[in-house]
Amino acid sequence: MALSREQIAMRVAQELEDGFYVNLGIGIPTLVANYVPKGVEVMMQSENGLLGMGEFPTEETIDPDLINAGKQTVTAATGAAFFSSAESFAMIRGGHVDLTVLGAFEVDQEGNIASWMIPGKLVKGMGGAMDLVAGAENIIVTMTHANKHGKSKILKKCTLPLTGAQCIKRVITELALMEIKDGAFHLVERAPGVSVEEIQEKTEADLVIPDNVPEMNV
Amino acid sequence: MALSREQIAMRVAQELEDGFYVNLGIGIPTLVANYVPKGVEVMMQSENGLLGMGEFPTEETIDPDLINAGKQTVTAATGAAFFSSAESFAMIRGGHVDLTVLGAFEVDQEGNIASWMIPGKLVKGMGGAMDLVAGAENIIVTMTHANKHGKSKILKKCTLPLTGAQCIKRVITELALMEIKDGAFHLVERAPGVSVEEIQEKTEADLVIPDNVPEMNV
Amino acid sequence: MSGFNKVVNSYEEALEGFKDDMTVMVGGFGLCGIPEGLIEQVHQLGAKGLTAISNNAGVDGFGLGKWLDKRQISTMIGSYVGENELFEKLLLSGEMEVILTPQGTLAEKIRAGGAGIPAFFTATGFGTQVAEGKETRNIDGRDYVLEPSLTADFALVKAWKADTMGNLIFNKTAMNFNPMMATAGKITVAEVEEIVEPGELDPNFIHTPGIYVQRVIKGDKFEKRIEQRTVKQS
Amino acid sequence: MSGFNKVVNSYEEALEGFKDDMTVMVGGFGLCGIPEGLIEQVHQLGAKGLTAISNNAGVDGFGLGKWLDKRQISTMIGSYVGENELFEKLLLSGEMEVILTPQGTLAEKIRAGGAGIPAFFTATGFGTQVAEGKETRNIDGRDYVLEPSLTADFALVKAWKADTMGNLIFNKTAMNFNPMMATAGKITVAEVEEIVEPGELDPNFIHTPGIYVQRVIKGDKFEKRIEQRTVKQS
Repeated sequence: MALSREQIAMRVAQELEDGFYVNLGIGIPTLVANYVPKGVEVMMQSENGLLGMGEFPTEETIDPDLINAGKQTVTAATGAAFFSSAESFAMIRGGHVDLTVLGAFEVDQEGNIASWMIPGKLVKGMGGAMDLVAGAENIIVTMTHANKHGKSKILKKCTLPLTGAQCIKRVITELALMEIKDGAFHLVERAPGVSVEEIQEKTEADLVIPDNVPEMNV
Repeated sequence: MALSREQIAMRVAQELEDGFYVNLGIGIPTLVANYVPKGVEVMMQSENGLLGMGEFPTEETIDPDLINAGKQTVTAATGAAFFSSAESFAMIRGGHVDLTVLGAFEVDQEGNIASWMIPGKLVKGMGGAMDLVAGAENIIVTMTHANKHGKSKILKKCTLPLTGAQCIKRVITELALMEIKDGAFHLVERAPGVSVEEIQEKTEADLVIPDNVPEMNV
Repeated sequence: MSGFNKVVNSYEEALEGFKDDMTVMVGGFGLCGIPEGLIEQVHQLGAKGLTAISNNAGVDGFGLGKWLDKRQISTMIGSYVGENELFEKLLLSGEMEVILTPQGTLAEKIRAGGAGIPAFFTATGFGTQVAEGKETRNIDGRDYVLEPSLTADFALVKAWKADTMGNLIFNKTAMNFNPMMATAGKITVAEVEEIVEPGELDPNFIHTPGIYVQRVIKGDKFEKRIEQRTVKQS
Repeated sequence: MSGFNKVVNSYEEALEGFKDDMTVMVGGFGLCGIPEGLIEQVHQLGAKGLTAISNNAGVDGFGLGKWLDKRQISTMIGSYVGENELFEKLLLSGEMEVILTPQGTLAEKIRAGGAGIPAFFTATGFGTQVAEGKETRNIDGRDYVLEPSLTADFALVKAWKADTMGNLIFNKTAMNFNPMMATAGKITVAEVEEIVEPGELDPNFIHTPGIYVQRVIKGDKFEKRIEQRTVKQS
């Protein structure tokens, strides 16, 4: 069965390692924070100027001067640091963040990602997304495999304006975990009970399927 | 009579305005701090990371973690700030320092300055001098008019490796205050009792001499 | 009065010389750390044709949203439109020129402007619309875009505390774009919550040295509106 | 043990993996704010063929002067030779390659390296030896030099206090090059005077966030030699 949003987050969380500095985008990526494995400590970076994002505040501790990149009120974890936007993106652009998780509208087999604009329809601006995809070595994209009309978002070539070129290597959808290399998606894991055929059918891109595609452990 | 080092510093100090942020180089420029006019407050920037350099410490307050760019132990003035070398030179390069005073081996009528190296003889390194001359709008060079053999250091063209190209506009020597414009030195003031002829004689560069050359008030 | 006393006592004085067609930077991330009173004053002045540089453009009717209401901005340089309907409308209609700039590139362009760096290379935006019309270059096997720096006639920033000499400290994530913008304005005006005497701020922990700041004003009130009020379930 | 505990208990551990021919940044301005124990440890290790990036090279027999004694440096990138006779001798004889770099350009090259900026333009050095062999460009009527960034295998920095997670604060002008270098080392080692628990440093006033720091060691002694002992006549 296709993964829920929470299950996608759980699968991503398995990639967290003790001591990782992590930037989580808005949406499903944010949920990853709820599934940090036991014995693993991570520090969350928020690109508006916070390393060490804590949980949400209480009504008593809420502070308008302390928000995350999604503009939600948050707290600072023990050992946190505040800094300017220039310093924050020096961290990101300089490759100091160990793992970045973000959403996308489309990803293609060259590693291109489109996530910030639908011409004529939706203009939110790219915010920090272009810097995040350009700066991180280790990026996981979480997204739905196809849109609500069943049209694949795992493509040979992105149709929307790009957020970054040739920068994405791993994608987790409700159906599969895939790696991008040598100009194709490679199926690595499938959601429990989801067949390789279903994944193949919903994937417009070239998909390399190994003999054995294990089920995810979520 | 030719100005003493202290008198050169006194003349430079007359250029200080209330509220100026000032960077003073090593040597005569350092002495300028002793002659800040009454009613004028200035803040001294030291490029190793201090805005608001105070006087020398006492034996009791000496602190090895608090030095100036000349590596002398100093104190911090009220309202001072410490910062990194990158921030310090952001101030300098970004043109935020109101006045820079520094020494030179040679200056020429194109506004070039040589102050950091005598090939085969003296290699101290340029330190912050190249940044200072490139960053400041308002620079005063203090130097002797000629070397001890009487050879002019106010030149048509610098002979030593440059510290900066076409950046110097004002020079004060023991004999004269000169401005550089339109490819020539312009005599503005002479030291008390020093004749225009003596200045002319010790100047290799093209020197424009107005009808009236007032004596400095030092 | 000392040449280092930067304190002004009215918003009029704080924005003296502010004119139509100027370029103005405004600090803040969303509504966090914005100079509310200075924004209101520009709104009151009614200056038009502004080039505004700010990560966001407020929300409808608050923050820079007020300038949008009066169509005071002709060109907006920012990274995120967000939930500002009027902004999106002005953008899509072409009524306002919008130069969408990646957030980190925007921050670095402003820092560069203040630091006398006219241009720098960054990988951000290579292969995207952002790189169109810009020089690109492969350096050691990676592709980069050349980005010119930004400066402004006025930089309007919000700080937590200032001393009278213009040394500033910021509070938590209300820092964001404010320190860089402070360095990049010909005239930088800091609206602050508290003004203290020189020497009261620890010189080891000044975020913005006073050399960058021309005017300081104590804000008369800060609404500090929260965009996403999220609290823990207890 | 938490993955964020960066504290090591010996200089051997602090410099594990340090090898011949590596590039190493060393913080400090003159002898102020140098990581004395780490410098000594590299001296003990005897690593050779190093490319050292540091504003100065210590004085004869102290600081990086120790590495010069053992001819451990093959290339020195710095801004000031100063009163170091051996340095000047090795430079003039050509025994050691020396890349003299303007101090502000050096600081910015290191910051750029840490911030993922591969190159930037600066007016500093245009028309001088520093610009030889480098791209130059006129931008808006001024001439600039393109300067590539610097990174290092190891960055050895000196801080005042650290928490166990590697958040650092510096003391007064002992800060100098240390914060930028901390960002530009593949492995950054901070030698500090005091190590505190996470939460003891105010998050609003961290100079170097722990993300940049891989190892922290409490220095066993700091001589803090003074180069120009100047005191006020009373």
